[in-house]
Amino acid sequence: MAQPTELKGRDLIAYRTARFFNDGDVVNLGIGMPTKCLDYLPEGIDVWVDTENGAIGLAGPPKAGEPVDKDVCDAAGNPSTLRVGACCFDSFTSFGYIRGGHVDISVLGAYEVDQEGNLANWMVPGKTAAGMGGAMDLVAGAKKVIVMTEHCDKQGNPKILKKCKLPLTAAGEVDIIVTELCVLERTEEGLVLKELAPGVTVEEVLSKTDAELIIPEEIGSMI
Amino acid sequence: MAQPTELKGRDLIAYRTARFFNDGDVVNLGIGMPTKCLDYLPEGIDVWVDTENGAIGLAGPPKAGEPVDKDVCDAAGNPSTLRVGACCFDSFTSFGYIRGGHVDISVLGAYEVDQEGNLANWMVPGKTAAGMGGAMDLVAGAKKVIVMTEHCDKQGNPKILKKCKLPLTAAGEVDIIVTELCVLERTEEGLVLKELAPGVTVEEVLSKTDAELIIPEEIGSMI
Amino acid sequence: MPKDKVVSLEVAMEKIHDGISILIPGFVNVGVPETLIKGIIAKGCKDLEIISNNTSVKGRGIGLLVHENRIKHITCSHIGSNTETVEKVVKGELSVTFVPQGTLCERVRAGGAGLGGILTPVGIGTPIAEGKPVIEVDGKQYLLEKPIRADVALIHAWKADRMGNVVYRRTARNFNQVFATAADWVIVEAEHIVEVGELDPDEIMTPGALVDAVVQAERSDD
Amino acid sequence: MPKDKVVSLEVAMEKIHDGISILIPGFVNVGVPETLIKGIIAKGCKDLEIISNNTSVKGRGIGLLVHENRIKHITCSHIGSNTETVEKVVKGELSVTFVPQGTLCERVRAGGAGLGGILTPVGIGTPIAEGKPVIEVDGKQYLLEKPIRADVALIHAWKADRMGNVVYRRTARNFNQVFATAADWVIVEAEHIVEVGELDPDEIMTPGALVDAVVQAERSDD
Repeated sequence: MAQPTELKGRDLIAYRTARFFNDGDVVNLGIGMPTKCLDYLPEGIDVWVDTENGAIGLAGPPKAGEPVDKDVCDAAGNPSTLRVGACCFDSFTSFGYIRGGHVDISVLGAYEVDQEGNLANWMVPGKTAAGMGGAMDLVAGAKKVIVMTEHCDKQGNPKILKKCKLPLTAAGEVDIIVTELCVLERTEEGLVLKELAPGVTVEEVLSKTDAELIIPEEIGSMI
Repeated sequence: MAQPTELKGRDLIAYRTARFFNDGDVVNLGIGMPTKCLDYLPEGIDVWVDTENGAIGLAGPPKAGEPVDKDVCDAAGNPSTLRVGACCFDSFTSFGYIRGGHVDISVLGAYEVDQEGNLANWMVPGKTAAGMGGAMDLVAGAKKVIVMTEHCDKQGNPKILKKCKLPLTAAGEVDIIVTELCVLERTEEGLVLKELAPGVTVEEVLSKTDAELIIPEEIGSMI
Repeated sequence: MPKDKVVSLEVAMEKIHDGISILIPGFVNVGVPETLIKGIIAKGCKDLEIISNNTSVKGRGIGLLVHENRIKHITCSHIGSNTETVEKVVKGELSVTFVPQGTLCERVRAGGAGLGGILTPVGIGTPIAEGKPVIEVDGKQYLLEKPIRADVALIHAWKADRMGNVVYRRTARNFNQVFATAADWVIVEAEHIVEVGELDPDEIMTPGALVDAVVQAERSDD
Repeated sequence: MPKDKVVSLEVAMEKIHDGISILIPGFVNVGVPETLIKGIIAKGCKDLEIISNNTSVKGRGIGLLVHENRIKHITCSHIGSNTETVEKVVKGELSVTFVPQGTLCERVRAGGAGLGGILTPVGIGTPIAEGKPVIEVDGKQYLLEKPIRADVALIHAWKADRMGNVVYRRTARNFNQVFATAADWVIVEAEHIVEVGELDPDEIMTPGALVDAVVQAERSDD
């Protein structure tokens, strides 16, 4: 693994997000960037990966040469494996666990996220028609919701807004936002700038953020 | 087995009730008299006994000398056995099946039953405090509800009433009433006298019944 | 004697007709009753109301029904894994209602368990809430989502005995267990058909009492 | 490494205090966490709010808590199997709320599954409906019954591995599986404690993730 201080972009985001995990946590990692967190687990932190389609203890895709079990897949439908101690259950039970707060942390990506903790990550009207899958249940149900996202979209527009414009996935459920620039925490008062990436200034974050941010006297470092 | 024509009282009631079962039915038999139906199953009729505490395929108490399985009991909490092909499940699932109409027939006793299909069999204020157990769910949920009861109580008072006075188990759910005197069927129009026990007259039934009965031109025989 | 419910695929299709509603389990390609779906294709039934989680991938499973235009309307949580479904939905050739995945499970279970619907926090404040009753319980808002039932459920089992007791395997269980509770007619395809008594009462996940017909599934490990 | 959650009975009692609410499964004497109940008796805790299906029989299981007057209030479906409970209730020495058995399961599951309550036809037109909201869905009436959760759940397992994955056996599963989902702290007593990996992922009925402590149950086959 690279030295943390050398990490950039998505790797930095995954590295920092993984540091919100506690030993023994059940974590649900959205398709794509969130699964990268497993590459950066801190030493001594063992998490149990929940998959919405019915298992706790997913262990990732089969390694080259390892036989593929046609009955084990991840939330993207790709072949996966189970670790020792894993268990399986049906979708109804799975979402009972998810909605009931038995998933400690749900990590997801975002199209938009706002200062009220609203998240939009399932639909862009006129553009996508994929459906929300399990995202609405996960965001509403998990004990803690962490959004991992690049700070701005590909055109350089802020993704962290005063108010989401896209159809919401859930209202007021986001607890933490981790980007390549900073860590934001949602409090009763609003979004607080908790940490900065190495070399990033408060001014840079503010210039790339639409949401109002609370800037405390002391700001930590993401690394 | 005695000749059907020799059957009296509870045996006659059980004999006739068992003739409402279809081959393959899932039947839930209340504690006490309803379990007697199994002694009188017609030839070629195989039923699957549901027990509210989590099994389909209960096979009755262990025979003398047969080992007792401490983990298998009936709805009274007494040791029971499972037949080949039986399956077990938890109480939540069990009552999902019951309420969802997956139990074909629920057979229960009554304190009172009335012409609107109301049943009271769980509470006598000031006298009993046992609780309803699974009775309310069974009566509300089973596809067909059959009440087995002696026609009158021990004091000779009618148990089949115009209107139940005791707290109800369920409203408007009873389909059939079988007593030692007759079979009554609930229709849109009211309670119809469908069958008489051998030697019993319409007049005797009417004199021992508080409910209004519809007396059709043709009345069958319980045997 | 327990009834022997094992029948041919053709016989199992007797209750499948144009315009009926069908619950079809499966998560992408896992746990999908693909043999039974091929039976529907072969029989030629169309205008189907499908309730499923997604539509497999292009050319597989439920994707076959999409490809052959057999679906009048689909209720599901996600179609993103099948490019052809997305295309048809965007073009307006296929009508879809999206339901959050957990809500889909709960609604079907409510349908199979005699409940009047469910009260869920999921979807409050989102477009999913539009037009639905909001019920407040102890100061918190919940959507009332109605039960779902269908005419037929198609089930993919790992093992089934001849009377229809079913065991699922790993994440292939997914929607199968609940979907088997909420249809008037339940058809199971099983990778392995065994004799009654070979399954332990505790390993059975769907009781034979809920199952109407059992069919040998095509054996494929791809 | 999975956490080893196996502890002594004394340590397992750490979260049991006077006045807390406890979910206790079991159907009469089957599947009752009797070892843990004896632990409560030994610790001397009282004024407990119990949620259970019944109270076992006199002198056994939950009946021990009744006998020793440790219960402030009990929510259950049936007490008829325990003459001592009936006596105390009739005399006004024990406060009880009766809930239909299926409704009890659903309410606890709703508590453990983040739902706002359930909509059930059971109890409509009976004394159980008094004071409860009635919700009409598609012309039919349903009672809104609220979720139930508790501070602690006591669970009786047939087998548990060291990280708390649990297997129940036969009708001893009863309320255990759902009760394990709806408490802030879940203690399992197991007849057999096994190593992690000895249980098949498909036979596990309660995930270790829901379990906080595992205790060796007294071995008795009476």
